Amino acid sequence: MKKKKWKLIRQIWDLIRGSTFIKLGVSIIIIFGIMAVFSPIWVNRNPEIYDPIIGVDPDVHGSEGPSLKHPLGTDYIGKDLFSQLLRGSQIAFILGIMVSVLSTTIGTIVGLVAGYYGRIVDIILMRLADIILTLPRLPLLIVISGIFGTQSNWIILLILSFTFWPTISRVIRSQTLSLRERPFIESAKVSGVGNRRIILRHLAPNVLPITFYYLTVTVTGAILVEAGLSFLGFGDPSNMSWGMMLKWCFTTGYVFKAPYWMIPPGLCISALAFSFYLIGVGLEEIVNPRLKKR
Amino acid sequence: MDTILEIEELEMSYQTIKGFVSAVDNVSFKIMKGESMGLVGESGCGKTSLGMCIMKLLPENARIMNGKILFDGEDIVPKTEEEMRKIRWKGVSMIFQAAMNALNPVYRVGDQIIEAIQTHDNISKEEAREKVEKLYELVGLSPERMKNYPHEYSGGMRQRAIIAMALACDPKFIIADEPTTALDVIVQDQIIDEIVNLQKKLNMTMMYISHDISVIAETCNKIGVMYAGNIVEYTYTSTLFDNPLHPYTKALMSSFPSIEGPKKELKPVPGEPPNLLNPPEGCRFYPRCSYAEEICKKENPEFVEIEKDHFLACHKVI
Amino acid sequence: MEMVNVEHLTKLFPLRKRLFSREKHYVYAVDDVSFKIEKGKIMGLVGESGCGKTTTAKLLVRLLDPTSGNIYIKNENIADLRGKELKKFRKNIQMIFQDPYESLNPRFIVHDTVAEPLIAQGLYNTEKIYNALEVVGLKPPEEFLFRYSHELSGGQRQRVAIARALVIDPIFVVADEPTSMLDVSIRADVLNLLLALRKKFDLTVLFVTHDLAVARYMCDSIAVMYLGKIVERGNAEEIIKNPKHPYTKALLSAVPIPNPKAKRKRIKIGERVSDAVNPPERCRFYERCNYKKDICKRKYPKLIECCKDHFVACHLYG
Amino acid sequence: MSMERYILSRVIQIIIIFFIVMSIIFLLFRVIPSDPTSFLLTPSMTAEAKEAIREQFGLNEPIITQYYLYFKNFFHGNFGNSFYGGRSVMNIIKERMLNSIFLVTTAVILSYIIGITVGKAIAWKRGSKTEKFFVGLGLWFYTMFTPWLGILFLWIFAFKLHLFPLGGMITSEVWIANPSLIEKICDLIHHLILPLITYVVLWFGGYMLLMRNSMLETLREDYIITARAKGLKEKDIRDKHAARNALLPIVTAFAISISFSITGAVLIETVFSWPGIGRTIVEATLRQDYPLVQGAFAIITIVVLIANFIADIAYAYLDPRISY
Repeated sequence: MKKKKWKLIRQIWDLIRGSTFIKLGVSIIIIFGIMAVFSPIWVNRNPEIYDPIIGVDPDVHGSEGPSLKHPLGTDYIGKDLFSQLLRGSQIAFILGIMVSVLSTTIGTIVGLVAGYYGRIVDIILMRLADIILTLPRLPLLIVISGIFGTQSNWIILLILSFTFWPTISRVIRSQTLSLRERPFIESAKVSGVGNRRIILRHLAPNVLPITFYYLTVTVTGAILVEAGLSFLGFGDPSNMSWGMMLKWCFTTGYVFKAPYWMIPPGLCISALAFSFYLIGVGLEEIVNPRLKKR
Repeated sequence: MDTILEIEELEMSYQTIKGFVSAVDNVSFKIMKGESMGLVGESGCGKTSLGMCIMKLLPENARIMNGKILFDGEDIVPKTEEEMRKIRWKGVSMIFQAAMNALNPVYRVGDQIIEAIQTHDNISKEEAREKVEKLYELVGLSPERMKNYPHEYSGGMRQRAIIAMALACDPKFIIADEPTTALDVIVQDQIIDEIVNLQKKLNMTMMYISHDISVIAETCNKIGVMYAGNIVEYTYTSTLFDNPLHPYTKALMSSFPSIEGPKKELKPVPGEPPNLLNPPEGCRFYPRCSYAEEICKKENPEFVEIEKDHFLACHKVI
Repeated sequence: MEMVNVEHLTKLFPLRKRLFSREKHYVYAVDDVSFKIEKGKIMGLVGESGCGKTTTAKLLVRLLDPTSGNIYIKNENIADLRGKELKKFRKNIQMIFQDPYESLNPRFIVHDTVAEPLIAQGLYNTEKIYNALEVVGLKPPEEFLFRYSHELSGGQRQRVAIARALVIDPIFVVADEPTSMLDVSIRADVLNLLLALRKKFDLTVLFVTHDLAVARYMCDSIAVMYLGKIVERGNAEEIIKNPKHPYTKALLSAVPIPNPKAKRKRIKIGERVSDAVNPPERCRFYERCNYKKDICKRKYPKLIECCKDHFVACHLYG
Repeated sequence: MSMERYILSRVIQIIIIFFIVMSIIFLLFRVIPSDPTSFLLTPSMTAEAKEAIREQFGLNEPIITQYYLYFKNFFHGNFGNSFYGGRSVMNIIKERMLNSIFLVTTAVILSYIIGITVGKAIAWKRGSKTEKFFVGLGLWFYTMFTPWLGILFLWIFAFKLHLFPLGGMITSEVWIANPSLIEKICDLIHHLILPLITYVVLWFGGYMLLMRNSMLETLREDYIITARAKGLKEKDIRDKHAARNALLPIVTAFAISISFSITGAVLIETVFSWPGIGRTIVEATLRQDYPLVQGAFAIITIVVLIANFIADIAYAYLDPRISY
């Protein structure tokens, strides 16, 4: 059995090596990972100046360009932009991955259950998914965060996951529907295998590649939507995400005067979203044999 | 009699991640005008690849490595795609498997046949339509059906339409690739009957590809037996059934149950067909052959005419 | 001793309800079917696609719930078993599926596949797995235990599927076209294996197939199905040599014969038009029959014994 | 089932979804806020005005009556008045919606056409350098942060190069001067170009990749082999046989993309100060102008539902196989 485990790790390694998309995606993610880890080190040298929320450099008045002390310059009240950028990578990672894990898990379970049991369970779950899918996502998020009044990253996380699971569950369900008709499932039933075991041992492993695909693609969606919300002013004010950096740059009138402030957050959002999507596309090319060369 | 198709030492390979798969290897044979040749073999033996070589409709990763395909005296291997385009359907056409989704689901069946005619013959749409109507009657379909979509046809009707399409440009040579495989017994029989009758009526030259030797026995006057990319025996149907010489041909015949005659025990061929990624040295059949000798292991037997019009590739018999 | 006794088995599938329509439409997939199989015998269930033979097979292993009727296996009626009782009974009946590429979970190794029925019944035992693999000719078992199904050849996969079916010592096995996806040379091997296993374990088998020649080779008795009904049933040799029902005759006449000299007489009948949706009271074969009489339109003929152990449902007899 | 029946059944489904969504909106606004009346009443109103509103929306009545009045008011197009400026919500929405539809429709159609054309072409050239380049480019733009690209374009083309205005939909000085129709149109287009380009650049990639994938799947179909065997010209095989079939899933994707387009519209309208419905909903929410938020959200949802419906019908029309 130990041999089997090594085989799996080898397979994953071959997968990464074999696809340019995945290689590039993983490299970018590693860079941002380093940024996220480096964040507390940079801040803790002198939190009074470098803390992205409460730190202010008393020597600086208004936004200033890059210097040795502030590699990316400062914002309009003298906060260090580099610390904000580092903290932003933490938020993007945590939020993106948590939303992705939560919504993919819900989506996969709902899809499996709806597809396998069918009938009334299927109808209820899928109609619910349909309704959520029909709702325009960003306006819905805006309205909800507006009504809740106080925004926190936890609420944003929940709302994002709530709008992301239906897409996944619909795909998993249709996959389950076709798997359910496959003879190996019938074969298991004839042998007296119970429903739970069929779902866990037969269906789940066979939809896993799709789940993995959505796991990465959803991170992209979550990062972009969170950034959008923050940019519009519905982010968690107790923290500094990339979207919020861009928002402050845009609303304080520095947007055209301070490219050192405007360019990095947008670039980071786009690059991190891009990298996760690249992995998804790489996976899709491998998983979906119909996209391969004939 | 004129030769329509002559294949000389044809070799075709697919490039895969794991290496070259030689799907067709050292194949040579001739088909005369008016003849119908049956190509029989198991799945993966290269019979469909051979058919696709003749139309030069090969996937990107396939390459003709060697040999000649003389169609009407001209070698088509070096021809460009544009030159081939003119030979296709006008020179060689194909009867596909109906279940293969060979008809485009979003166009009316009649229009798909008219499209083929208009590509090659410079005639008006009306004339083409009249021609298709005649073809429909010829294959036993009501011309009114032309305006239906493929999904509105039954399996048998779809196959008839595909036959009509293959005849649309009066081709010199028709390849039928497992045309009845997906059909039910009774419909299959009717289609076979239709093909045999058309072949006689129009004096078609045809190559009929099938895995079922009994279907070939009823439709073709010559049979080529294919195994692992090689044609191992090629002769007249009656000769082959009276006097099969290659051990594989013999084995193939005795592994089919029949509804005729007394109930006989089947004698299966031991083992499984070889993996064409690394086929066995020497004769490709030797690991499963009960007559195998030392030489079979080392040398691939040549494909020679051992009596008039009877070709064979086997060390033991020669 | 009767091992299997099926009485008036019926399965209706409701058609998707139309909006604003109160009428209910049903497909009569299996309609009042009765037969018996003696212990240790093989019965063939023959018919074209869509005739209800696979539905019957699935009903017998309770993959589907019958609409009405009884299924006695060893004198126990399993038609209404539910939950735990059904699960317990499942170790007595097993099924071999058509396509070995599909009936094995691609993510399971051979060990997991074969062990699954044992685990489900709480009888896990390594020795049994080794034995089952050996019995189907996968020797030595250690060499196969840790392979995934894509690492096996077609014949090996079907052997694994058979091993899985036999590992819990069932008394009744339903084989649904177990060789139709296999190549000719391997098919004979698997057929012979099934015959040998039947002898060894004294198995009772329902053998579903569309191929009359295979049915003749394998079975002691044959039942012919058409649109949900058994139209003829009797000793295998008798059905093949002396068919009574016009449909059986047509079916037999459509089987190609691997002998170019044997000119068979085709019986021409039309292509199937009606499905078994709300079938009328008349004979299902009426539209296609060459011998139809007035009474055939009014009444479905009963299955009667026309000669010893030979039953036919046709107004021409009796 | 006939086409009419299919349409009818879809209409019924959409009406049901509509009522469910409207009820959700109702619940969101009346149940979650601590003071349910807050969403219609502002402290600055006169006592009489407050009383009139209480009467109209039944704020003193039980929740069921409020629910009934909510729908009644909705079908009369009465969403109440905006807290800011006191204009009728319906009028604001009408005006802003038109502006949004003008921008989004042009943008979606353009990116659709470009995306499909390029996707078709690169799928045909599978494995070439061109294909790889476009796939990379499409992916990069597809995952780009919308406001950022908008800001970059504004910075370069408007701020630095002075080619386009810095935002808005019209130059008010020009319009006050009572210009000719052509001048008006030119001014409008001048304002439209930058948000339009931003939109198209961001969204053609998605359609392109979809079309490419769909084409690659279609190219494996057997009827493509038939078409080649028939000796058809490459262009005919690509356009008539492959692209026609590959388009089918794209039509379905269109319905889903409507929701995404609105997301894009909200962000782009904010960056370019385009007076559309997206920007309206953002500003109204920030100001807690509840009547306007509720009305705008309801209208957006209805538009999405209608777009879904149209996509469904288009699909049924394009695919003869569909059994309704």
